[in-house]
Amino acid sequence: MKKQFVLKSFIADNLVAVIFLAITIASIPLSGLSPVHIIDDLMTRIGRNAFLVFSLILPIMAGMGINFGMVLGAMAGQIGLIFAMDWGIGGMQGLGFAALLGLPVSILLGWIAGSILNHARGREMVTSYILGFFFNGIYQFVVLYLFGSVIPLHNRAIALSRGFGVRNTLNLEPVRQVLDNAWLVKIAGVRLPMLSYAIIVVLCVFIVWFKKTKLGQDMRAVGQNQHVSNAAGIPVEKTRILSIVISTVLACFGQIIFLQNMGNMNTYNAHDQTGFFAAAAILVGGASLTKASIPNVFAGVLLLHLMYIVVPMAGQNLFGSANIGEYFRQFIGYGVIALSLVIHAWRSRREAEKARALLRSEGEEA
Amino acid sequence: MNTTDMQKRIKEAAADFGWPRIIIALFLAVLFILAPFVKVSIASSLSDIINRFGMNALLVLAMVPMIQSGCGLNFGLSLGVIAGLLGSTMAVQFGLTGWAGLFGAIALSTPFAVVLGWLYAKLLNRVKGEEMTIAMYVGFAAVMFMSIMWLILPYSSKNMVWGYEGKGLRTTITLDGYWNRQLSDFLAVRLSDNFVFPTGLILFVAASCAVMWLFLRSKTGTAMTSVGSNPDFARASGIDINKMRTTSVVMSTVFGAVGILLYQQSFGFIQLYTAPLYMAFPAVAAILIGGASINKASIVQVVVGTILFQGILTMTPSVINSLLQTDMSEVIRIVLSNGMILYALTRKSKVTR
Amino acid sequence: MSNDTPLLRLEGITKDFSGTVVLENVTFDLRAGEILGLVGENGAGKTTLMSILFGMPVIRETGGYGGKILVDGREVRFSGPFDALDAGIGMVHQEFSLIPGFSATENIMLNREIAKGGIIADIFGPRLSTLDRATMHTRAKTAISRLGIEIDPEMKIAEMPIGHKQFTEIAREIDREKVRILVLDEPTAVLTESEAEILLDAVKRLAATGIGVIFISHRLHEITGMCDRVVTLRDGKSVRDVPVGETTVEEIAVSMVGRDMAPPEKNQDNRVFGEPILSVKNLWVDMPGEVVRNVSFDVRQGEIFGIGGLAGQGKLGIPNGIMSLYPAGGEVLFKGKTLPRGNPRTALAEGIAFVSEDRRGVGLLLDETLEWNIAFTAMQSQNRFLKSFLGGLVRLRDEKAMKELANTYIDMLEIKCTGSKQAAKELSGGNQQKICLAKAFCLEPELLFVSEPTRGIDVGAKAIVLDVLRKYNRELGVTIVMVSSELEELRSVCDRIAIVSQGAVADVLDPSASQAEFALSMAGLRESGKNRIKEN
Amino acid sequence: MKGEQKHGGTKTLALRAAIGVAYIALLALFLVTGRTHTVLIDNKADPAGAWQAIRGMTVSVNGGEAVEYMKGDRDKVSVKGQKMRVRVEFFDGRDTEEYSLKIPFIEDTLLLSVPKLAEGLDNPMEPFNLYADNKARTDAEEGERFGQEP
Repeated sequence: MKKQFVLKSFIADNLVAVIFLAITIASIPLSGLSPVHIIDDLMTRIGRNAFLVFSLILPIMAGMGINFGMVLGAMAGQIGLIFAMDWGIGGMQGLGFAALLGLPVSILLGWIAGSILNHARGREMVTSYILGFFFNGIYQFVVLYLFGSVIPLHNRAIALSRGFGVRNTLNLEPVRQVLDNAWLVKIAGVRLPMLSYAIIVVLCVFIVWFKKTKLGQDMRAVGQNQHVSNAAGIPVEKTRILSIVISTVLACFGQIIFLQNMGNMNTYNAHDQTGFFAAAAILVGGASLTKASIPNVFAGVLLLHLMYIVVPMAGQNLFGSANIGEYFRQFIGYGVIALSLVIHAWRSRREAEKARALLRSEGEEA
Repeated sequence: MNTTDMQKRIKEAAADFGWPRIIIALFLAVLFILAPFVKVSIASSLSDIINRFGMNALLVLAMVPMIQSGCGLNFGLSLGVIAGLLGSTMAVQFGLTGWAGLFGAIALSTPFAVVLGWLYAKLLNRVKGEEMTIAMYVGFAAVMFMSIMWLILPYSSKNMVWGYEGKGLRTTITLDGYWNRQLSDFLAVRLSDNFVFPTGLILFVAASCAVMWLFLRSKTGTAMTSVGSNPDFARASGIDINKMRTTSVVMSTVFGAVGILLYQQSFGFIQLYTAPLYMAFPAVAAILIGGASINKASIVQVVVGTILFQGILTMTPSVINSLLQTDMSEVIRIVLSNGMILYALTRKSKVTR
Repeated sequence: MSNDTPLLRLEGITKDFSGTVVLENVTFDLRAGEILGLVGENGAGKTTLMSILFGMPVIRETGGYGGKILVDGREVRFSGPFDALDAGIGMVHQEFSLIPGFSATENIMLNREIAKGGIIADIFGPRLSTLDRATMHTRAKTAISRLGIEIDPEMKIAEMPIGHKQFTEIAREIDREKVRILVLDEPTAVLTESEAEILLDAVKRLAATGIGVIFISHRLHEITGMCDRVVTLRDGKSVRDVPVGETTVEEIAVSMVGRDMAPPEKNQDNRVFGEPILSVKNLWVDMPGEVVRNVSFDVRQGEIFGIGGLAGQGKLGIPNGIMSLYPAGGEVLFKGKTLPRGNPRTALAEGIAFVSEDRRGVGLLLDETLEWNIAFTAMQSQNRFLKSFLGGLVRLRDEKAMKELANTYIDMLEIKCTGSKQAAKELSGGNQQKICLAKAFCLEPELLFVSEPTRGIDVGAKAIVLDVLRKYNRELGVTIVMVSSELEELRSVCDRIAIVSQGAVADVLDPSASQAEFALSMAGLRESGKNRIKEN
Repeated sequence: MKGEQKHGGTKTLALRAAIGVAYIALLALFLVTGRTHTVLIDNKADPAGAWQAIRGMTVSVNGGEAVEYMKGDRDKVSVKGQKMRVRVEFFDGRDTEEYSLKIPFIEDTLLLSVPKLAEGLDNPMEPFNLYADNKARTDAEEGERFGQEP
């Protein structure tokens, strides 16, 4: 039967995206920003941020909901960057060095996070959120106390004056905008960082290829029904851990790309917002806790960034105070996540009831 | 009673008391032993701990109803805190001072707390499973929404509003001249030069604990506990599960509102905007340190947990800093509180199925 | 398999779960290409036997099994389900083990996907080899065609009719290269008549290709229609093993139930009963696994009314529906007035109590003390055991009264425990059941529903529980409706017994009726006068 | 990333080893080629009079843009890699000189005195300890609040 396009069910399905779009479009004229400026800003932000949001796809596919623990990957990336800056490695080599150093750290952190989440079945998301905080404490301990004392720190420029611990803000001058300027195309005033886009395309190819592999298939199976997968002999625990490991590694690379574009790194807070932002983006893009696809990521990043550019300015012009816009932006971000979680939970309950009713009606006429 | 029986008894008590709590208690004891060696006065530390206990006890107590009724850890406590902030800002706006100020604030915030709690409960009842994550983000969204409201709502009292614009509230509003330390200084006893016992505050906390203890023994309280440990059992005995969950959420939000008022009066300021964002986590950590699980919590655990948690928070900066000449207290606080929550989340739920 | 060694031989299989013997000297053969029907009441040991055959870990964990399993004449000992699969034994359970979001092909090839190797697979291990979907598609098509039915291999399971789901699962089992023995556990339970027929033809076609099939079902007409031989299991013993040609449906039914003991002595005090206290008309209840379609019966005041029948036929749904623990419809009159439905509280208030069949899940608060467990329902629905202060504004638990209540019942029902403060989880099965009974008794109900009161408790405790029920009815004149799968107990306690089959009352029999009558109505075949269940 | 492999064949082990070696090699390559040093191009006279500043010149490093230096000027250049080609064009008519120098891997910042280079004195380029003299500036920056409510 052809799926005829019912407007009402389309709206009901991606209620979140529709509300979001309405608010954003309404505030574009209010913001008083020229379209070129908006598009230009949007393009750089997509180049900078999309990679991070992709790291959420695999855990959703493996049935672990939104992996707020991707913050661990961001921390691994930052540790890689600290070492790169310690040796003052510039250009692409700097990014490569940071990524390669961040890789083993993020694999280890991903493995630890995965096994902990396996112990908290049914409440993975809140556990991954708390995991993010917990490792934030450990990250601060390592970076503020071990660097320079236990871990040799060569370059005095990034150390605190007391000799150990890394500075609050780290200047990433040697690697600043390296990816963006490597292959920059300018069309009608809009800068397009083609190399960043190329990397994102490579990531999409990886995800499409991964879904076709046996491990990808196992992950989809585990995501839908752990019991049946287990009975079929799929190593459920290991598969879930691998999905978290890959997500953490992607978050590590994503954070490096993000910070390279920003040009400097707020050593102790840069990773805080990554989990929140990526979750809001993928949910706005129409993903749910059990189904997420590449279009969801692109739509989400586009919409959320459009909002992040336009709404604060709109708030400024409308209410005359910038921080209303700022708070409004945060409110929308958190509101979107809360709303999508509620809709998802409500819909899965309704489906369960519908299935039972179906069973009953079938039982009725049999 | 032969020795094996004794060992079994001790092991059982230890397991029941929970290994992490023993480790934390020992850690606190070590800090107290070290204090004199690093010239940290025990008296002022004790006075600090008692004060902080009084400030936070009610926020931790607010966790009990929802845990008992099976709604899990109340990461949406910020809703209660918002109700409290609304009540206290209105009390200051009406210029209520002294006792009238404090109790006026409580009276003003309770209706907000009940309404917010009721809406929050409606949402949670519709969404069984992943309640904690949803509670957290609903709380965050509400705090952000209120941050906008603080700028728009028509407050006019001069010492609350931004000076130059005359509209929108300041981030912190002083309570001097209103009901600052109203409870803490009431019948305060000066035990030694730097140890003042805030009798009023502790009495209020004791009274609230008594109210909660009585409620848990009441008919509805018993019903609520049964919903937490076995919802099917409760339903079979004719209990309206959703009604019980709603009562527990409303109670938790009201206790959260009164809790923040207690916190403010001893802290001396009303903190607005993003201050309540992370209010829930220390309270959750405290009750878990007290030995509560995801669906079982008692008043004793609230008291023990708050004392241990606040004890660590007060002692680490002073003792550890002078010991290692570095401020490790921030790291210890984060690792300790979140470690406890992780420990509780990853333990099999204690209720036997 | 030309020579006479059977494809599969079970020899003297015995199994006990911590003392209670569940299987005793079960012996039968299965030849290649033969369809063997396995019948028996629930609790006769069928599921345990199949778990032993399939090497399920639970068997090893509870002390392994006695006797031998021989495949092609050689003894085999399976350490896990995958050894059984390698030995060529496939099993299809009643509840589907399928991934809803996957297509038929993906389900059939679950964890046996065909994948192309590659440089990456060599480095990072085989799990990164890409799937060869084309070959998987053809493999699935052949497996499905062997069943002789048309299913689109790319259709998602969630969108499939129930019948197709069953075929997909069977296709998965027969797709395994070495499958030679296929066990079907009540495959037609959820199918419509037409779907069942297609399934049975498909199974026959499979057997013809040389696969040995063990077919477990409660629908005796299916057994006679399709199997070559029938083995009956009763109380863990293989009591009968006979080719289908030499037996009839009635004989099979009797063999399932018949413990040909003398009918219970006619209870002398010919009891006189009052007006019907409860009358149920066209009740339907939507309880998972126990669908009640159209049940009507009356219970007279002071009577002990039994409800029997095989598992899954809906008998347990009746009390749960009346107490509105599950969505239900139809008319229920209690003492002449229609009983409003929607919340268990209304039934409790009217004076109806219910002892649930799920003792640990619904019946008890395992972590709380005995006092709590016993007094709880009375406290909540009748406001007893409460001390009220400030004119009823605050009502606190009256711990002392609860302690007294608990102790009276502990003595009355001789509950073995260390005192009323002990947690319910520490008691034995029998004593836990007594606590549930005490909880219902202290409500002083006029009508008491009791579901499976003797399930999972030792024989000694069974007799005591039944005695308590009988005494409670005789001394206080409380009407009891007892639902149980233990036919003997129903016959020894109840005044009348209704047999429920396929969600409707097949017949209401006197306890002294013959075994065959019971067996046939249980199998839903008996031409009883009143409400003949139409062959749906 | 290592899925369990049924066959622990030598082929896989060999490939795994190769991957490991490649990982280390790549790291080393990035380290060496990417290493960036800050070089201070200096045109000051020696206070002890050993050499005089050059009246005027343009200096281009590694083919980069030629920057004008007058007497007493000093400017910062960041140089990637351990080798450095310096082209100096003198205003006072001397012919252009081309020098190539090696930068020690360890040093972050170095001071190149062009006058010493031009006059062929030994070790014209020495490590420059940025932090010895102006400790004050680093303290100020570190004063910011760090660490935060989680």
